[in-house]
Amino acid sequence: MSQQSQQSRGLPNLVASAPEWSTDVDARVSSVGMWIFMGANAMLFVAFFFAFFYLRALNNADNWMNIWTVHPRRYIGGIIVLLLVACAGLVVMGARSAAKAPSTARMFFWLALLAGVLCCGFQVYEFKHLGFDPQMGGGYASVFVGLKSVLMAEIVVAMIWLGTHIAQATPIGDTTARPASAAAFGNFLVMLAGVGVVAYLVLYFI
Amino acid sequence: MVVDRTPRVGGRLAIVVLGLAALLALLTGFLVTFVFHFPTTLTAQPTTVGNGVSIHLETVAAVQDAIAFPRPNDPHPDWVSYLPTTIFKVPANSVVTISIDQEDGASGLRNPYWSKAQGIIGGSFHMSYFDDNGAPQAGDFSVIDPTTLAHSFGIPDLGVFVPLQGIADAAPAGSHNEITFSFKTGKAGIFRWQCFVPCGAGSIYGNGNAMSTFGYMSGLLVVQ
Amino acid sequence: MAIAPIVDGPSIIQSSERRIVVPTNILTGIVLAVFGYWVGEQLGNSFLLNDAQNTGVLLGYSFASIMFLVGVGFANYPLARLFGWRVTPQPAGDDHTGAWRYLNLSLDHKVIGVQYLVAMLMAMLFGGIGAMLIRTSLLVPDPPIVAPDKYLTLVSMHSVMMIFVASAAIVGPFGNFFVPLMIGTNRMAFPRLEALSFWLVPPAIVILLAAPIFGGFQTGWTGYTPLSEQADQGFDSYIVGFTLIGLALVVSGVNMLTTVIRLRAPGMTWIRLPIFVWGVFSASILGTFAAPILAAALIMQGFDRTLNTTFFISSAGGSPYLWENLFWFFGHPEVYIFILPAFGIILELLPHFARKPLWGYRTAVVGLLGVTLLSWFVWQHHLFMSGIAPALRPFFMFSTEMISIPTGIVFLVAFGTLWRARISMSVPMLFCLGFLFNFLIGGLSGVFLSDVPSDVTLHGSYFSMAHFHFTIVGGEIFAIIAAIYYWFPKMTGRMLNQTLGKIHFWWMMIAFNMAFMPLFAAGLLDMPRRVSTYAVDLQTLNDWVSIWAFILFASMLFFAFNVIWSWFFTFKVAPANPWQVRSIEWMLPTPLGRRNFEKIPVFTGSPYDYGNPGAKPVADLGGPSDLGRRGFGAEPVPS
Amino acid sequence: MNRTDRTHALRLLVAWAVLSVIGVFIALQVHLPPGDQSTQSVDETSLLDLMLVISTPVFIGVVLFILYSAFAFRQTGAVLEDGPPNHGNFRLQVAWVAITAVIVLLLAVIGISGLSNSAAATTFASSQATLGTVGSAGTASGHRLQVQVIGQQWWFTYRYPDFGGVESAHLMLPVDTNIEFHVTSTDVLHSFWAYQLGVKADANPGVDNITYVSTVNTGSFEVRCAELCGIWHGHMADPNGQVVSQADFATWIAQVQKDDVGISLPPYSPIYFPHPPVKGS
Repeated sequence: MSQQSQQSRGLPNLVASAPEWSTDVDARVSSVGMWIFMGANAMLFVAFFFAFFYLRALNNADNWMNIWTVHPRRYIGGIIVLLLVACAGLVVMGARSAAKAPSTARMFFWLALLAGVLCCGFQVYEFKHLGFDPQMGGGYASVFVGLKSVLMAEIVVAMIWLGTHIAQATPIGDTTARPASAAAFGNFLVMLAGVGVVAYLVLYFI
Repeated sequence: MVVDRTPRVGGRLAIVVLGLAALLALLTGFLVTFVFHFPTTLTAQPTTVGNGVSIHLETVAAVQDAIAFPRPNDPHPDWVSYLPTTIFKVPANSVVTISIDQEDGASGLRNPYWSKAQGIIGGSFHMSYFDDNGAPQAGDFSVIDPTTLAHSFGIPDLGVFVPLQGIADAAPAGSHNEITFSFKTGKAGIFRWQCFVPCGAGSIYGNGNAMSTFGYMSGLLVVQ
Repeated sequence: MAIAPIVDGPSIIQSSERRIVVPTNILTGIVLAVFGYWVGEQLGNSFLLNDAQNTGVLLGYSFASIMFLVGVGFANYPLARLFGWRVTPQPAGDDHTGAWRYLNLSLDHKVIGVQYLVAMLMAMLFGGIGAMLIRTSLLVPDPPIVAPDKYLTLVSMHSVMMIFVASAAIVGPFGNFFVPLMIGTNRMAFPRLEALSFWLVPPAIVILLAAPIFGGFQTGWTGYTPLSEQADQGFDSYIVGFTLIGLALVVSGVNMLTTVIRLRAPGMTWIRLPIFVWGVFSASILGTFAAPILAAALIMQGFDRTLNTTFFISSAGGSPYLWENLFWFFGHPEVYIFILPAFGIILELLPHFARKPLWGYRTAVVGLLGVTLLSWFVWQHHLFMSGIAPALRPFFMFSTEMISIPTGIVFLVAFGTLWRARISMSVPMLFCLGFLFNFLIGGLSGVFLSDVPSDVTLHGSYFSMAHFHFTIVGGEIFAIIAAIYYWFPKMTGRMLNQTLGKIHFWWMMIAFNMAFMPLFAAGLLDMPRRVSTYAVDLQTLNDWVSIWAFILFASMLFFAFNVIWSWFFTFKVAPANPWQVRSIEWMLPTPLGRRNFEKIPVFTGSPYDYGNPGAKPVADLGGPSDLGRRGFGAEPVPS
Repeated sequence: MNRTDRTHALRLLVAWAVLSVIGVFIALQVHLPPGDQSTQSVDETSLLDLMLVISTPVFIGVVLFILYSAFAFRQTGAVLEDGPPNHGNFRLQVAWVAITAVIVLLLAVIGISGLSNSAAATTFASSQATLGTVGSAGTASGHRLQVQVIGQQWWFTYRYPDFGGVESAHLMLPVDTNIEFHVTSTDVLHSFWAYQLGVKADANPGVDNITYVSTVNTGSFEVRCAELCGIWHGHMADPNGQVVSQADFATWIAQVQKDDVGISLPPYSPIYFPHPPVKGS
């Protein structure tokens, strides 16, 4: 497409040659930006963990975890968190090879997507067989449902995001050209996996 | 960014004026329909005895089930309510007699203290009701079982609290308990009254919707 | 060719050739939002939960917001990536020109600044109308002119709307517009996030205004449980609206922090940053890390209302204290999100109009960062009377009072700058001095509230209400208006009328103090906040307040008239530097081009270096363009 | 510091000193609430007085500075001039921070000592209070008169566990008595605010919020709700609270015990969980 036609569509010609849009600038902002966003995202989960310990300590109406609440089964939670960790690890490995070997990166990303989708599937299965009613289960049931749903919602969004990285992991794709963004995304998934591990320890063992 | 060019005041003026007019129209509609909506006022009817006045009310489980005072086009036909309205105008320094057709079932008090009638003339109210076998009964009461209350009528600033017993399950369909009581008004003023039974179905602790919306389970007593 | 490797010469990057077929603009956004609401409501009601209406309304609002953003065009880039199309890392230029581009998705930070400014002024108008209705109702103690439930809805909507305005009205318009100019960059770190932070605001405002359709909500801006759980579907507006604003705070914070950290031009070292940038920076820290707490708390509320979880229901294992803690753990940093950029504006404007260097620049920065740090440790002073952990009261009392130390620094810096200055008494300066006066009263009354024994009497009364109106209206709003008068010529190319501005200042200053000063007395005379009725003997005082409040509102309408008149009906482009000040944004031409700097500037001096005949200009605008190739690090420039 | 500096500073200082003396004198004439009906309200009044006295010179100083600089330091000529380029004064900054820190510390110390002397300090050692003991309300034995405040939408009622758990719609207290309020709620949050007594405590469902007051003067006081609790929040006010002599109190409580016969009140409990616990009718 020529400069002229870009102009006619209202695209200013700065797009073509502006140094501030070079990829190394992009690399610098994406890593810092992602760290800050991860901090913000961590605060979201901090609120839920705070809710867990706060309600547990208060044990209002002797109803933190009442007798009708069946403790969720650890092995399902374990499968979910293992899949999440695997997903994050695969994305990190994929992002490392994105610049040099796009096809390897693609393979890792596909495997990560598989792990992530399976993780969501098991999570849905767990929600279907909870063993307690959030309305009657007391404080624990609320925190369990709340924390796990928010985590799952983030995983779902992250899987769509991962889809874009798969689509762009072609030799001329965006992820290949800008491996920094894939690396930043990998960091994000590692954070989610970390939250998942902590949530597993807190929700299933304490 | 803004580029200097030939002034076209007319067009701009039209846009600004039209925009402001549209905004004002929207806001006015909003204000009139929502903010300044106030229930109608019911003036008490004078009675033949002394300087007394009387008010006839109905309490129903759902506005759409009203018998004595149907209120069509109510925005919440399935809400519990006092009918016909909840703003009453009564004269100062007079005896007010209120009779209530109580058609709702019992839901119980949270603070049983309100199961005793207070601040009314004679300390007791007259009630015709149906017992557990569905047989009609009548009598004067000053206190009733707190779990049998359907609603209550309380004017805290006048110290008036009257429990309204719920209709028994065995009572014939379409019947009602009738509760009658009197109290004295003092000097002029505006007093709120309310139901002390948490009866707003579907909301946490029962104090939502009808209980927290003006014109259903609470209102004003305008003494003048 | 998609992406050229950087070997030499500028990289030639080509925009995506294929485009989403459906045109994306604000009209598509509105149509899709309506459709999204319908889908969400149907879906929510089909779940047949215990309270299907809440689920329907909540999902409806959420879907409407998402679909609105999709319609405006936020899905184009991610979708193009998901389809594997070639995409550019940088934003394409705006498809729209003229006034139409202000109504559509634009990735130009200057357009976003103007969009934000107009949206915030509109929201302020809505909130102000709410305030006028409140004061109208309070003209008589009883019977209320507005029914009590409607009155409380008005109070809640006024407060939430004004919280929206207060949290975004400086960082949004002025932060977005001027931070890139002041640090010498042509781009923000994440232009799409920047645009998103604006486009989340209109749905938030509309959703909040929709609350009366579902009966409104009577909870005030604090939304304390279980009262809020009792509320009807009107409260869903609060949940979704506040979540959107919280999201906007996070998104804008990530973008702003990264921009300031990474994209400063050469020579723009940390100790050369204009103090306004420091104000925005510190507020962004708070916004980024505090807003997620609120989002989490709102998610819990939403779950309580739809899935019937029991986070905040004490009889079922939850606790209202959980909400109070989470809310104020966000809420207290939130009030510094309001005031820190306002400090930035005041300290930025004072040197320019006092024509002296900013006195004690480093101390001022320490003061701002000190407030940022301390604001995390004071939240329980809202809960002194709540019965939570009385043993912690002394700590929170002390930390609250500690905040007056960094705030005092701000005053010291202002005084040092004013000392023996040559003050040019123009309209922005008048508002700055007005700010100092009003914020002084707000700050001193804050100390009254911080001591537990005196707080017993003052807490929850009109005293605290007057206190925060002095800090937010008298403080932040005055700073915003100062900034509008100061920067309007650069933002719109038009000077605001200065004579009208001076009338506006005195009108507003007098009306504001007349309206809010007596409210301290009302609080001391045991008038609680948020009441639709009050003691009969307070009627004279309340009528006085109401009348002055109307006059105050009229002064704002007068200001709106000045803005509309000067913007659209004076056809004279403002001079490039009408105030004759040093800061870099005034070295640029008016109107600004699409691109801020043709070459990346090299900063060589302080923007506040007045009175120094040998002072270098702030920046060299003709700097070497290839510096940008190495990114925008603040490499020190050999002097 | 040069001569010009000194002239300006001297003028400001003199004006500030004079105006501050006048201002503090005026501030001392102001009668601040909540009054003298209880030890706590006396404490609060004196603390408010003290803060008013401290903040008056600060207020006058800042306003004076703003006005002085607005008049003395303004541009006069037609051409914009620059001021002297001073960038800061380290010693002045340190001194300023030190002064504000001292004031803050002073206020914090006064506040904390106020806490430990009177009202809330006893909160820490509240567990020895025994519930349900019947006896005279006295100060001598160290037993405090217990009064439970029950908030509900939209009225406060009061239970007296020391007198068989009777309940009243109005608050009546004996004079010269240490009183222990147990504030709780049966639905949403309320805040029990006895204005003239200098007491404010939130009523939370499922929480027994304890606060203390020592009555010293008879008279009536106003009870209000100070936490938004719904539509009739503003009307949740009872001006008929009374502090009466101990004999009058005994008469009154006997009458209440008689009146309450026939009401099936639940047994006294520090908290009453609202039912149903979850959404439903």
